[in-house]
Amino acid sequence: MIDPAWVSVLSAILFIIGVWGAFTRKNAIIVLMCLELILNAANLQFVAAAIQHGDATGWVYAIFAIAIAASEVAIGLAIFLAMYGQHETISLDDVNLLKH
Amino acid sequence: MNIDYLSLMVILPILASIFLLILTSRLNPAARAKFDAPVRMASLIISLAMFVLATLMFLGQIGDVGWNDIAFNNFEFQESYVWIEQLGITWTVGVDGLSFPMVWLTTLLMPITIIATWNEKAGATYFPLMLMLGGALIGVFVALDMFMFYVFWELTLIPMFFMILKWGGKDRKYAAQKFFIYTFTASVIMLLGLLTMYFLMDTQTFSMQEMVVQASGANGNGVWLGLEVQKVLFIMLMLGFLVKLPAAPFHTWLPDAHVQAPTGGSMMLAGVMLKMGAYGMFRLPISLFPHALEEFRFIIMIIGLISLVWGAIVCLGQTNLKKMVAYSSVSHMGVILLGIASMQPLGWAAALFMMFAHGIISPMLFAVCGAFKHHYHSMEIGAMRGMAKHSPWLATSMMFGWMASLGLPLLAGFVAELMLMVAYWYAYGWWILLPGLVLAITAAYYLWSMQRTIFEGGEATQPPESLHGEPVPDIDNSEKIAMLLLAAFTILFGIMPWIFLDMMDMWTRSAMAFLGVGGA
Amino acid sequence: MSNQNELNMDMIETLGPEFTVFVGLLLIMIVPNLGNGTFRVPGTSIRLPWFLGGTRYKVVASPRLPGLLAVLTMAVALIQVIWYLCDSSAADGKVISSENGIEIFKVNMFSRIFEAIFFAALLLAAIASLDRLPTGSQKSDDIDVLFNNRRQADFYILMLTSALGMSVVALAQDMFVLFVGLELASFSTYVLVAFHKETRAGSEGGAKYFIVGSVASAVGLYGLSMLYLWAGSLQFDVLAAKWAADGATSLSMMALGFVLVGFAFKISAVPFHFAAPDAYSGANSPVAGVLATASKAMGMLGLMRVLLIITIPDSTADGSAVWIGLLGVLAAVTMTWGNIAALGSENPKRMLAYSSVAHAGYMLAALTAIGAWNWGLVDNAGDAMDVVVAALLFHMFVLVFFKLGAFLVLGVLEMEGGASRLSSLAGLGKREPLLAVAMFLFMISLAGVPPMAGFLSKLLVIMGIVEVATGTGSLSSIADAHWVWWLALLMVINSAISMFYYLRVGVVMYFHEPEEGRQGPLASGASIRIAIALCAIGTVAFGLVGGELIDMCRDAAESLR
Amino acid sequence: MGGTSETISSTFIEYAIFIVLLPMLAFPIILFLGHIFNGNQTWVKSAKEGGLIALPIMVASFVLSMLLISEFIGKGTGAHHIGDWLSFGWMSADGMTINEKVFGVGIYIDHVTVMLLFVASFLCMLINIFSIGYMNTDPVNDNRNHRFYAEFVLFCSGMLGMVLADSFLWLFIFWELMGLCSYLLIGFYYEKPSAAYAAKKAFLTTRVGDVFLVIGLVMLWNLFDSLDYAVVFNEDLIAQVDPGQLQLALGMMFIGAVGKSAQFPLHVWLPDAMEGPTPVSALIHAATMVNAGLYLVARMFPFFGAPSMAGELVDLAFIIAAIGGITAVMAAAIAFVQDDLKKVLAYSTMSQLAYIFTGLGAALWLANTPGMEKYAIVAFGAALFHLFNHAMAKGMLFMASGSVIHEMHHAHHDLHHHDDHGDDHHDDHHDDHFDAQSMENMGGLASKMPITATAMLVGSASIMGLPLIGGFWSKEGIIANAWRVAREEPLFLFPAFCVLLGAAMTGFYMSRMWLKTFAGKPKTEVAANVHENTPWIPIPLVTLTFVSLSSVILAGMMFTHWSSDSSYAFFSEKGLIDGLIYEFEHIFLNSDAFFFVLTYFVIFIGAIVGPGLAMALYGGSLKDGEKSKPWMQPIINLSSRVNAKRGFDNSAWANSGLSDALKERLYFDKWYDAAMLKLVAGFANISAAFDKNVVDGTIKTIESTSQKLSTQVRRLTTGSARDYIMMAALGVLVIYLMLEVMI
Repeated sequence: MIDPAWVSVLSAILFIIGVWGAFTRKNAIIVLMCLELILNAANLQFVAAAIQHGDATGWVYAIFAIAIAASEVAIGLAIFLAMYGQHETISLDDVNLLKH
Repeated sequence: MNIDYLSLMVILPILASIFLLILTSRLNPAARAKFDAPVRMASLIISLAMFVLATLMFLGQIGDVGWNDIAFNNFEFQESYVWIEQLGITWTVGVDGLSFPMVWLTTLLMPITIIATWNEKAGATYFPLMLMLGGALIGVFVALDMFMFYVFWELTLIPMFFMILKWGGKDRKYAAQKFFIYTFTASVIMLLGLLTMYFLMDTQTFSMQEMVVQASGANGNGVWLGLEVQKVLFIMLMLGFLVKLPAAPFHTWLPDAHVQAPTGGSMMLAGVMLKMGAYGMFRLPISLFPHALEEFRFIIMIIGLISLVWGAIVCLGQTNLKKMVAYSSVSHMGVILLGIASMQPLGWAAALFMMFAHGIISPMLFAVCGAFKHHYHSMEIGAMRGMAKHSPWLATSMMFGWMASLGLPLLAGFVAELMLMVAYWYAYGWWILLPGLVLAITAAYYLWSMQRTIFEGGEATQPPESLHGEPVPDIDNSEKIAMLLLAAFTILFGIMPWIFLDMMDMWTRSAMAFLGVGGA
Repeated sequence: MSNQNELNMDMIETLGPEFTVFVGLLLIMIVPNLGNGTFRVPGTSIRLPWFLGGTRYKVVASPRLPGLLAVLTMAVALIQVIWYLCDSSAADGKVISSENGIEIFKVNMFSRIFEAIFFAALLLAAIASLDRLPTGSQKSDDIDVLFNNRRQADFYILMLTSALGMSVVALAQDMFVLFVGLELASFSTYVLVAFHKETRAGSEGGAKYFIVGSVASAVGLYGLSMLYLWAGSLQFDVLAAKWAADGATSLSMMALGFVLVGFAFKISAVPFHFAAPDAYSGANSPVAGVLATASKAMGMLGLMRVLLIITIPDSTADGSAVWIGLLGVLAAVTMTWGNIAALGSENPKRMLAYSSVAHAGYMLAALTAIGAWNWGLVDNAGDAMDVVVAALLFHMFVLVFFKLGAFLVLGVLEMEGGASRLSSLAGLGKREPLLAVAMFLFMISLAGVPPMAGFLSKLLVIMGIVEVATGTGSLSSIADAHWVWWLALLMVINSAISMFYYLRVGVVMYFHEPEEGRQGPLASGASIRIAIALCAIGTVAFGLVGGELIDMCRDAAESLR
Repeated sequence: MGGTSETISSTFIEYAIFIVLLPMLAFPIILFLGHIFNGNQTWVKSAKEGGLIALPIMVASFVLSMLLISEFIGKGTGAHHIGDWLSFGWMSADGMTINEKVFGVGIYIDHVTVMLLFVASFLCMLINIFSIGYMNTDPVNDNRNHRFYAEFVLFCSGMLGMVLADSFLWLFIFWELMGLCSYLLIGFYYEKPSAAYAAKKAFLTTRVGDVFLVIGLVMLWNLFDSLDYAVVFNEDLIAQVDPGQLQLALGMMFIGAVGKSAQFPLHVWLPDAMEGPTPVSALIHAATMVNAGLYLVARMFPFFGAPSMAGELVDLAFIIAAIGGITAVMAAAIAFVQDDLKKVLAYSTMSQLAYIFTGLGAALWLANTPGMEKYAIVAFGAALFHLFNHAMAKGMLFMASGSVIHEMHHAHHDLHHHDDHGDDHHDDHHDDHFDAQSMENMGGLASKMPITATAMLVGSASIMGLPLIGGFWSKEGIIANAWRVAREEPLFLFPAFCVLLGAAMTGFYMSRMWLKTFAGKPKTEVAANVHENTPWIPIPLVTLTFVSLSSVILAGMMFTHWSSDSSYAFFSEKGLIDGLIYEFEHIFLNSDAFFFVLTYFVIFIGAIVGPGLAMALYGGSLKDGEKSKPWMQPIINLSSRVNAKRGFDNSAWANSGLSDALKERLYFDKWYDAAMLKLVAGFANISAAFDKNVVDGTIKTIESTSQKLSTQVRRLTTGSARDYIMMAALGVLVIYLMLEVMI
């Protein structure tokens, strides 16, 4: 069995990629995907920690987190769709009517 | 019958003001204009009633108080109610020899100001604001609870802000904000000082009276809260009051506020609001931190001197009549600091009497400025000359006010200046040359301005273009009444200063004895 | 303390407000759809009415119905909360736990007062929105076009879900439950912000708020997972015990740091505040008001739970919380940044957003003071915390009135055609004297001028800080006071700075001439005016007589311990 | 000197306050009535626009004064404490006890008071009469005479109050009140820029002195804890005072006196003050107010006479005498070149006041010098007697000059009216083309204005010190005593020479004035058409002429030994005749050879050299066929003869630089104006700019900087969500770094 610590490392890498992507990528959809990466990093961590602590709650947390992630994506896509409808772009850099 | 007259004097005008304001708020301008006269009359009646009340209190018809026997930290007409129990905040009112003259002065100036600005536009809003201002000012003076004091202290800003903003001159927007922000900044720092002091007390209380008892108990054999702390708190508290006073170099809000404010606003501002600063100094930092006061007396003296001299010199360089008078206020307020720094009962009494005297004289000055502006549409010295010919009333009022302000004997201002000089020489010796110099400079700028307004103006001088060739008017009857009243009181308190001086003197004497400060 | 793990009347009574909101939610979903719809019994031609669909009944077809339902729901919930608050014994300390003993919810004064804040804010926003969402539409690019009959229901459903989410946050005894509640509330607010999806600003504000917010909460979730890794549980008491035992480890610190990011976004602390001004200006005003009050309180709640329950040092220990320095810097930067940014802002909503950032700074300063709670406090270490927490609660409570009130006034202007420029407010003093007075009251209350509620709240906060800083009350010099005293100084100076832009609103309202085409009184909107009036009354009343509320807040603060 | 005065009880001292209060109360009444009835014919005709309200008041004041004087003259001092004005706490130096101190108010009378009281009330009354003739007949004053009379009575109240006050404080209060009235009256013709300027100048210059006076009073208070004469003159108390401090205090007070009495270097206001109506010049700027400074110095006498101060205050005495000496010569020199009748008199006033200062300085020196005390009373008496003589003579001279100006003006107006038949005959009093005050436009008036010319002659003689007339007695006394001191103290040679020189100069310029005005042929058509026909005016002129002429009797009444305490005996023990003999013997046949020579030398230069020179230059006979009164005709004839025989061309001198400098008043005014304009006003403008740009500028900079900062800060909110996330991430990073550092 893999040492749960490695899972944590993996999740950390995922987290970093996710955060990095969140502010380097312009495309809103890709940012959304990065968001998913962060959430999945958390899920991994939960699962790994659950194994480490032998506690089932972690699994429950993970499942809840997946549901949250799903609804997050749904809301996100809806909002981006609305944004696209108005701005005809999903580049986050080009949507800067509101600033300063 | 036990009526809490002081609370009444605070609450009545404020409630009346709110009532009147709401009454007319939904009306359109035309409909509101119909309310101008009734609202004005109502305001006048209320303020006159307050004046009568205060006068009756003074004369002993109400309450039967021996005004000249009130010892330090004893209060008359004291009433206390729980306000915010959870914080130990109470609504406590009371007057003593320090505050009563100011209360009386406020009630005096309210009707006079209303009369002097009888024809102010949008009266339905203006006069209620005046009432609110008066109520808040009285609130400051009668408050014996620190919280209540601060509440009213800030509350005075609001009506004044609106008075400047709505009835002010061209730059009123800037002036109103500056006035508000400047004094607010200082007062929040003062607030922090008050709160810090509150938590350092052995028995935490908001009651000023108990605070003084506590402080003096500790100050008697040692230094309450420790000298270092006392000094910091003293500075924080004084900062709030110095800005309000205003003392140089925190004075620059005043000329702007005065120049832009409407006449009534200026009259109240100069007459009473500035005195809040001096009053606060006596009530809090001086009463609580005598040791710090001893430490800082020289610095206070220097600040006072700078205000005095600088204000006067800058006056000399002004071409705007109202600005000149405003700076002269700065100059006169410096006298108060000198009086405090003299550490003599006489000096303190001089400061208190200066507050009072300037409170009567400066409204007259501003009433004159207001009339000048009102009738000649200009504030520039020299825009209108030969007033003695075409506007003898205004010229006389100006002459009188100016002379009173430059300290002519037998007018109220002289007494304070004389007393100050006596105490000041005793304390600081040859520094007296500087206040002396100011006496001359004060005369110089007043005479200079009179030369260009009252005098000259023969056939050759044309009325200013701003009159558009209309005949030059003298002041209205309402203005005349106000000027006459102010002049009468200036003379009254110049010839019979003891009317209020005795109670001030009693206060300063017992205060110094109580605080254990003073002397060489 | 009674543990409950099954649905019974006691639990319903305990969670009364939540059930009310839940019921209201169901009603809004169902009631507007009631009609003479029938369904055919399969295989027969018998059509039984089942009251859904078909031609809707006239009563339920009213576009106002969802709004009224939401207002009703929120009002009932608020009354319940207040009932509980006044009768503190009724629901205090009741715990809802899972079957294996994990505490999920705990009802006490602390959570109740937050619920009161949430419901009050949402109730006022809902009342204000009643008129703002007219049925039918006239012009294609008018914002009114957005709100058709259908979306009425959506809007209020989202409001109620956010209410539900927020109360879950208030009640949660488990970090994850708290997080779930937070997400529920957040998702609802994302959508509410983006509710103007037919405008460029609305969709943009929504998108940005969503992106930044969800990243923040994702980071928070990741922090939770690390916490879980550290402690093996996300129960507050377990975490607190673990913290007390282990002290700060780099894992726990990092985990808590990430968790705090999630909350810091909610309270819009620098540097997590950037999306806030965009969101506020993109959203319609009542929603923005909710963001600035309820949502912020929710974030604050989370912060308090984490900082004051988990990481506070033992009251017997000598020292201050590990985060005190960090939070102090954050507080100082936040309040100053917010105020400086607001100084020159020409958009009133953005200005209010920045002012909200500044208020976050004040609150953080108060929290910082709690971190110093063992500072020289000989008599009773907990007292200072109670005082400061009570002050914070009071502050957040009264903030609802004047912050939301200010947004609602802008809302009235929005109904006329926009409030995105300061000049939109121009001439309000002439056009609508009462509205202008109310706005002025809100502004000076925000700045902290007596006798407004904002003054009392700020006074309480400063008093709390100073009380902590002065410790036992014997200092040889001011330098001996705890350094949080300087935060108090910074706070008062910042209040003075803030005066500038708050006053400017007053100046614009009373000094400037109205913009072209914006003469005369505004369109009437009775309900929003009622909401504003309520706000104004609250602003003045709590300033003059806030004693009872302070008592409540104190009780609540004590129940946090 | 020395010796305590006998305090006598008095009936009238109870009512003395009314001497002050009556005119003071008349002030608002006249002003008010004048405002109401302005232009009303009854008011103009019957009440003379207030003149006939003021007159009875002044007569009443005079009568009361005389009653009071009759009780005190030659008897002693009196005091009547009316009450406490201010009472206040005063903390002792150790900070332990607070004592009650008071400023009282009351009446104090001694012989200095008596002298001044008589001068003031008498002249106030006479000038009131003169004013009715002078002011009410000039159309330019119509409808504003009530203002004149109101301010006039207020001034009188101030002067009488100052004299009667029982403390230096009230002396100062009334002193300032006079200053105010002086200001108002100089600026009576407010529409004239020159009058406005002069009023301001007068007030400001005296104000400068007053500042020092206040400081001096304050110092004095701190020495004695009181300003009441009764306290500060107490020799026991004086003995406890540090002489250096006292000298400083008195010196400061003396600066105030210098300002009020127009002495160098605060003299510049007096000549300009002639912008006021002539009665004002007569009353305030010649006869009464300018004496206030002298009165103040005279009041200091007890300090100098106190045994404990012996020899300690001589420096101040010298300064007083020296200032007097300088002013005496300087003013006389400037008077040489003035063509304006009133200006000559103004400088003459300065010069004569300076004499009195020198006399007082000598008296104070004598009083303060051990062994010389016995002479102090003579010097003091001479100074006070000169004050009396000068006030009477100068008041008369001014009124006479007013009469001349008035008639000149009328004559000019009549001519003017005839010349251009009404196409432009508005009453412009200040016609640019004709100066009614310039002596260049006069000449030969002796025949046309006999009363005026006589009065002027007697007045001039009195001022010049022609033997037996008016100021002769007192001037001789001053010069003699200055020299008496100079013999002891070489420093005093300076003032002594100055007064000696001044005597000759006085002789010249007074003669010049009279000759240019009254002798010779009319220089203009106007002067040829002058008539003396205005009512009221001659009454005071004649009265005062007799007073001046009777000074020989006063001398016989030992006025020359007038002193502030009861050692003066009215009608000395010897009686009038004996007194006269004593005086004559003392002056003309002094046993001391030095004084014997000195007396005749003074008479020679003052009565022969000076006038002779003037006659040589300005003498001349009247227009053919005209005769003046017999007592003047010889003088005119003599002058004409001297002129014919000894006349010489003085154009070289008249065009010299010194003459120019004198015409420019030795540039004092120029320099002062320049100092005010360039230095003070310049500094004030710079200060105002500094206040605006730097003090207020700081605030504004803070404001604008924070606005700019705000823009910068908000620029960080770029609008891109990516940036927001990045900022947050950066923030987190920074936070962690900080945590690492902190933990």
